[in-house]
Amino acid sequence: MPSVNEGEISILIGGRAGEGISSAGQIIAQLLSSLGYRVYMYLDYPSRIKGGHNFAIIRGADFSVGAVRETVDVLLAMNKETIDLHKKRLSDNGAILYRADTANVAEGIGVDMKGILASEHAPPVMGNTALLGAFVRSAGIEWSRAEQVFRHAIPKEIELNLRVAHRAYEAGTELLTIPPLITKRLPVVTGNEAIGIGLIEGECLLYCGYPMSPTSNLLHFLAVHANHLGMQVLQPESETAAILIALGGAYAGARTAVGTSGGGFCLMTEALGLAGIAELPVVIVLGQRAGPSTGLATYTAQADLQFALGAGQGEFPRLIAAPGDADEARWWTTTCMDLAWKYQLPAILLADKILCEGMYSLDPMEKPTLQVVPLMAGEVEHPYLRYAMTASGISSLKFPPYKGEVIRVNSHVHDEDGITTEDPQVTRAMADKRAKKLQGLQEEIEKMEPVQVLGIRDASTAILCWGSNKGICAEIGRRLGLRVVQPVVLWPFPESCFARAMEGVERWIGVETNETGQLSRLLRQFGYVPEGVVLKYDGRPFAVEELEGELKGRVA
Amino acid sequence: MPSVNEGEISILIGGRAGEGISSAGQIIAQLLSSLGYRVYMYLDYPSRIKGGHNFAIIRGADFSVGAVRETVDVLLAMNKETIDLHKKRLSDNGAILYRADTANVAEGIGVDMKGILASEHAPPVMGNTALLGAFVRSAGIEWSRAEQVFRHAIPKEIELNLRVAHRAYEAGTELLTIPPLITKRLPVVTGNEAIGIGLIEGECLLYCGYPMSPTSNLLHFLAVHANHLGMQVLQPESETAAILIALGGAYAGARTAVGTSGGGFCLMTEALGLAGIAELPVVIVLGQRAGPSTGLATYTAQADLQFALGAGQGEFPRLIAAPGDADEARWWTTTCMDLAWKYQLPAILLADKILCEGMYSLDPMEKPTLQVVPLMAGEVEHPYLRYAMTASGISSLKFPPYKGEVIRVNSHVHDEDGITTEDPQVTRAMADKRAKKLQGLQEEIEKMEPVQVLGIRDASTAILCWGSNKGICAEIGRRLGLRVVQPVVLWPFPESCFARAMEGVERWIGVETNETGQLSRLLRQFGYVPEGVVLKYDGRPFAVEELEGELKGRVA
Amino acid sequence: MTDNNFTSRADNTWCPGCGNFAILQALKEVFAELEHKGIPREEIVLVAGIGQHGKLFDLLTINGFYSLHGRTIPVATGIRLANPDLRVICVAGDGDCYAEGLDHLIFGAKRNLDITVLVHDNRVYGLTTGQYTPTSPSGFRGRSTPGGIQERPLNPLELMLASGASFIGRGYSRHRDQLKRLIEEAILHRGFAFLDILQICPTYSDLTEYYNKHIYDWDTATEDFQKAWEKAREWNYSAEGRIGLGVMYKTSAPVFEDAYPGKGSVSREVRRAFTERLLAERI
Amino acid sequence: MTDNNFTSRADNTWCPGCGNFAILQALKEVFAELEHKGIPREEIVLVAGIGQHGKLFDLLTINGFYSLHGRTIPVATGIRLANPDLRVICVAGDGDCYAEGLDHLIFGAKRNLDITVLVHDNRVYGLTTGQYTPTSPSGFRGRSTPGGIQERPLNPLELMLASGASFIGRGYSRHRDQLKRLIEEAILHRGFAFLDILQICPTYSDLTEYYNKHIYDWDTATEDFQKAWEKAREWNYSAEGRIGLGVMYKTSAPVFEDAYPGKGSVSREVRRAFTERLLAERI
Ligand SMILES: Cc1ncc(C[n+]2csc(CCOP(=O)(O)OP(=O)(O)O)c2C)c(N)n1
Ligand SMILES: Cc1ncc(C[n+]2csc(CCOP(=O)(O)OP(=O)(O)O)c2C)c(N)n1
Ligand code: SF4
Ligand code: SF4
Ligand SMILES: [Mg+2]
Ligand SMILES: [Mg+2]
Repeated sequence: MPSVNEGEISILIGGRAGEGISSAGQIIAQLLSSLGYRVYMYLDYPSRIKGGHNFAIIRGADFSVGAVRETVDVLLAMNKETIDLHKKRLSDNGAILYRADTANVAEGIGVDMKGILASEHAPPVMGNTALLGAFVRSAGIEWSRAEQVFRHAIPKEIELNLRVAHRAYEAGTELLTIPPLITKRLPVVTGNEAIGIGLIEGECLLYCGYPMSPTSNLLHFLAVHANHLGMQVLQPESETAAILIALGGAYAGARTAVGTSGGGFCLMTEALGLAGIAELPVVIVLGQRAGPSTGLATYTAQADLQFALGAGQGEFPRLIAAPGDADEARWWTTTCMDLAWKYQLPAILLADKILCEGMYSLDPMEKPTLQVVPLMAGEVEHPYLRYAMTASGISSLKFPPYKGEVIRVNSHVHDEDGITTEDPQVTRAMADKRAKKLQGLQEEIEKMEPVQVLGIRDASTAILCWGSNKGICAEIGRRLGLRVVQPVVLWPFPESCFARAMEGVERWIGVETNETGQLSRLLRQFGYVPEGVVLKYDGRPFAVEELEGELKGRVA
Repeated sequence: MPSVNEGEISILIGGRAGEGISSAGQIIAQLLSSLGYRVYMYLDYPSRIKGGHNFAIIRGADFSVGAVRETVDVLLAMNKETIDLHKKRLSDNGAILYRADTANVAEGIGVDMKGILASEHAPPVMGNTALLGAFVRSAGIEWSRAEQVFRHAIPKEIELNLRVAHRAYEAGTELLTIPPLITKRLPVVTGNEAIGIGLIEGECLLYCGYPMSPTSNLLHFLAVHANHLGMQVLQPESETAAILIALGGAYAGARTAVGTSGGGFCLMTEALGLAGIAELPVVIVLGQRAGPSTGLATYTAQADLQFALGAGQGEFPRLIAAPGDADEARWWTTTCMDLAWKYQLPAILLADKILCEGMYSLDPMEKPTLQVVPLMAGEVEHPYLRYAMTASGISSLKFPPYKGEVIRVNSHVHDEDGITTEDPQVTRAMADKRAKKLQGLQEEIEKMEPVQVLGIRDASTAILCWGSNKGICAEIGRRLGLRVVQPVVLWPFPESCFARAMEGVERWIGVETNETGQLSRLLRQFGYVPEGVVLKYDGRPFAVEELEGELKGRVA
Repeated sequence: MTDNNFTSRADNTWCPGCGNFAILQALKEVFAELEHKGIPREEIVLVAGIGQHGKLFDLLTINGFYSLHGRTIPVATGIRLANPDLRVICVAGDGDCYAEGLDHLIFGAKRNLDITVLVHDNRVYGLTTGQYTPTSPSGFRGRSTPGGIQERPLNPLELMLASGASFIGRGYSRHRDQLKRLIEEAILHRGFAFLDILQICPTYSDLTEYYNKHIYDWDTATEDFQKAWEKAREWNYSAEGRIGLGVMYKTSAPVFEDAYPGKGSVSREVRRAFTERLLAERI
Repeated sequence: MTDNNFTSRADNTWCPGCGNFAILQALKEVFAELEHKGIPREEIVLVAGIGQHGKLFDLLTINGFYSLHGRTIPVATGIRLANPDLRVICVAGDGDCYAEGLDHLIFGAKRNLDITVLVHDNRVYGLTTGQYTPTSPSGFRGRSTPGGIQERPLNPLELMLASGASFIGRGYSRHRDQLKRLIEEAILHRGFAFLDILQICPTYSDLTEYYNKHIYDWDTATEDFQKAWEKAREWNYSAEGRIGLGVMYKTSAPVFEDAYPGKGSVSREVRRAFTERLLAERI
């Protein structure tokens, strides 16, 4: 009988697209969370709406978790295929719960889903609820606790769902124990939701998104809540339109954001430069997925960093932050918005499918949110100069209508008043002005913990990672005695903080979900050369055992 | 009386837009060329069609020249403004020829343009011809030589033009001597024309361009000659369309190219990745101009290198070559086409306004053109697999209709047959296949002199430059005793050739027409760190004196 | 390519009941018939957009270019210019080609490019799980518009008529025989042939009942622009109205590609000679 | 902004005789008149595309957003959403907004966004020195088409009608008084107001004589779609035909922005409370 192994447990649930694997996974995550576990969920699905094979792995642990293991303790199978595909992952005394009418597996326990649904006159889509009920019982979770989670998590027909779940619960048997932990219970959110919350808290008033994995769900999340929030959520004709709508909004004083993936980001690059030279703030949520081109639409990669660094013709300041989990996603989204507005420039929040569609425990208290930068109101200036030269490079920001004044923003090289010029001196001066903003931004960022040190903080061998590889590297780093350095802000590159984080590091290895080691390439520009890189580029995230094995061999 | 100073002469001609400054400049360049000089012309004009101030500086020298001096020996003024603006550039005993009815300048010689035109009943647009006639006389050039040049260079109403020029010639006085050189006389072309010739010689069958400075003239050049060449030249609705038309053409077997500048390139980035994963060849002529965004439409910069390196989501092989003058532009354009087809990938020819719209002496013999890679015909393969795995990563390339076979190209991750897959193993294998092509390409390129060493080739202090700064750096390098290293191919970076070029270099300085030293940033990735950088980012190219002064201070 | 029914080994990943099955089947039958009529399968190229519709690319054993979202028409343009012997069929989505790629569609029609465009108009973004598209009816509640849209849909037939398409029709995924005939006629038409196919999407936008109630058949194709326009406006893709099926408009007009020289028509020697002459004039 | 004629200190860089001078002057007069009518100049925003037309941005003393080539309409959309008190006027070019940005134009009309779009339709790319545009007449010889184009032009009025614009008209740069009236009416119209302005470009496309021969005035604006359509088709932008000037169509329809909450309508406290509640449900 399996029990929680070294303070952690992994559960895999699988079935066909359309059978509610994702929502069942979320409920399992919330169940573990209600027991005090920190949770993480990985969702794997092909690019289809119904059929095929979907699965989710939910891992609960007594530490902050952000990755899955190859091995799972419980296998919940909506069909036989799930068992066939994943049985090999089962830990030695793992448990299988499966839909009884699809398979007959010696080592598992069949759930009479068909019978249960029939007796409650419930539709087939509630099959996952039945499986969940059986799981609750098998995991030794009290019904009352489960009921509370179900009530929160199931949006429709809750009573019927509860009856179905309870029937399966009653019919089930206890197979394992998941001892409750005495820690604060944390809410569970997807990365997209964390970003959405960050946008809401960052006072985003206008969000524009053309659907694209893995950020479509950010659009959906905001759309559902838009009305309560006085937020405008818009799906325009293209990504090109999306970002220009956002920039129009920013000109008129609305905090704006857009969300997309690489293909859509391509179409935004021209406007990125416009934001740069016109000094218009905008937050771009760039959810990376496996490319190139259409690539693997529903799988992951960290392969757009070099693109984000150089996107758009010419040179202009930009902010790029790559949060590693939901906490960071929330905080840095708000911070990106604030900094974009303070420094009047585009900010790119670089996420990926793993972060966007994964679920995490969110610790709202980890870091206080920034003081939201007020829109610069202040006294009347006359004549108002949109691009007035200042020591910081930051000009005062006003919006039309501004009595007695004209406010001009311009994609051409322009003078302080925003009027087009071709003068070489002004050209240089304005470039210097923008560069000064970047310098100020960098200084401000250096005070914000833009580089995380995790694992064994004083080890002389380090692994370097970014974005969604944070969790897995931290976990393995602790186990293998490695320092883990994770730059969250990638541009302007926080050189001082990074140098501090690397003090005493004698050798380091890069860990990235791409083919060419894009972070390492960036670090080389600053004089840091890796001993090696561990790269994965098949669309899937590293599993703990896999990366641990790789790293063990290298750092021995 | 000025004479050619150390084997070189500089002539500035200025006037309003619409007065034919560019064509007059070209004729002067051809005149100097007919005397055996190597020539270079810089054209400076604002973003307007008529009025304003345009000027061209033509420099002839007994060495291969690619930059202008601040000082000029002859000032040809179509109006008073030209004198006012440029008089300060005149060398000590320089000559001014000007249109008599617009100014009265003590130190210059007025040309009675009005009278000459009136007596020939010639239209005002022939004013530049009159000025040229006077110049021919003042420079001591034989009339017959001039007549021949005029006949080649003037497309319309040649006899009337000749009468006008001759009248001015007769009325003029000799002011200086430009001794003929006993060297091969070379044709004079713009960089755009050199690229165009490279495309023609590269068997480009379909060229697509949406107008944009500085590559519009490439579109015009090809459009004029398309019919004789059996070439298809097309102006589509947008740059997005342009590159996709090109890729469609490539799929069906036509060598294709597109031309644009940064803003249009932004709109092509999504299709760049498509070319990458679908393994479709295309040549993209990217003429850089001063940004960011609309920037300074008719001025120059080298600020899109980092963009070109990273453009497009995901990772895929690409070729980036940045020729430094017309010879290189012609040769590398053809070579980009050949290599794009051999390795089935996108090639970016990275030019800039200086190269595209500047005029150069072209030495057709400098390097033999490549053997054009034949479209792989070969024997029938069955079943034909568009993405067959091979040792080189290169699959055999066939086009529909292919009897009995199906040819599929795909923007998704796909198997050997081009069918979409989400399989992790195939994903990795296909990425490795593409990476292998890049490796093969790099090896081939290392044999092609992808890195030029100029100046004093064994000096231990070097300047590093790329693209259109080649000429000026070579010239100054020779004078200051510096080695000049110019990587022409920037990706895949020719590491071995570069290392060889840098052997014995103890310190180096980067010279770039941008704000952040983009080449230096690339070189840092390969372990090369500059002692400093000399950057110019006001839209104008370096003048010889300016850069020489800067460098003298640094390398002393 | 020995199979006779153009069926590839790829998995079909559409939902049960999806209207795309009918379009797939119709295409297979049309290809077989064309082959019968002497148009070899090798001369057909399918250009697919990104969306559920694009999956035809994988499912059919036919030459294909799986392009980007919204970008079938420019690819088709390039193919036609490079080799005018090829027959190009674009399979596009309503999001794909009425939103992201609308300008290309209009320019394809303006140029009267000789291609066939089949729009799988399920009036929803299928593959990205159910957002509204330019042809979604007013009030449509999609995942990005849970409150229902207030916009009015575009009428693609009217737009195509205004843009210069020389063949315009409407099909319905539940009328497969008619659909097959329409597709074949569109492919055989010389010029820009456009079909808006009302494609049932049971998962996100099941309009079967609504369509069944309102459809009727247009009798013969008209060359009369005015009449065609009246037909196009019978239904505005939103409110009630008679939904005509069939060929709405058909005319003959000059084809874009004909103005261009064919493939590789000038020899390498001529090109060499040309550049040499050009350079000689520049000395 | 103390001047009374909205004239900035920027140099005017158009060619002598350019029709843009008339549009500039008309706009100045309209702004003055609007101010008279109580619409403060601070509430007007000009969004300019890239091309000769865009230079209005520099020349006028009025709020402005100098956007990218082809991208006036989305910028205008964002401005209207952020602050529906602002009146937004897009000045666009025919290359700008019938080629590069055509889809935005159509979606602006579809949504019936409450903005004004003035297209400086000189039927040529002016700033890039004379290439053909979507409205260039058949046979036009531009720098990219020295042999003359065979394509037929788009008819922007017909397209706008098919797309849902609620105000459609045509002006002429040589009829300045009428132009002024048209622009003012367009600005005062609630909904998507579109004006195709036949703008003389003496340098690359001087059609003065041709226009002078064919123009006539439409009498009153019609709400009748059928009549409007007939007017739109009187002239196809290429062959001979009567070229009507004036308002072609005018109707009233729901405005896109009205479906959205106004600026900053929900307080920060409500937003905070919202996220707290949301998170509480996720424990
Ligand atoms: C540039 C870009 N933006 C967004 C996407 C994501 N995407 C894939 S399919 C799709 C919508 C498909 O809708 P539709 O064209 O109607 O096709 P359907 O699935 O309904 O057949 C979108 C938005 C993409 N692939 N590329
Ligand atoms: C993306 C992009 N492509 C091309 C250009 C270059 N460009 C500047 S103006 C212009 C054409 C302008 O033509 P039109 O819109 O008709 O304006 P006009 O000058 O005639 O007023 C072009 C193509 C650009 N600025 N951006
Ligand atoms: S979502 Fe709709 S269009 Fe897509 S496969 Fe399912 S039924 Fe077909
Ligand atoms: S080129 Fe034409 S549109 Fe441009 S300024 Fe000159 S006349 Fe006006
Ligand atoms: Mg659809
Ligand atoms: Mg124009």
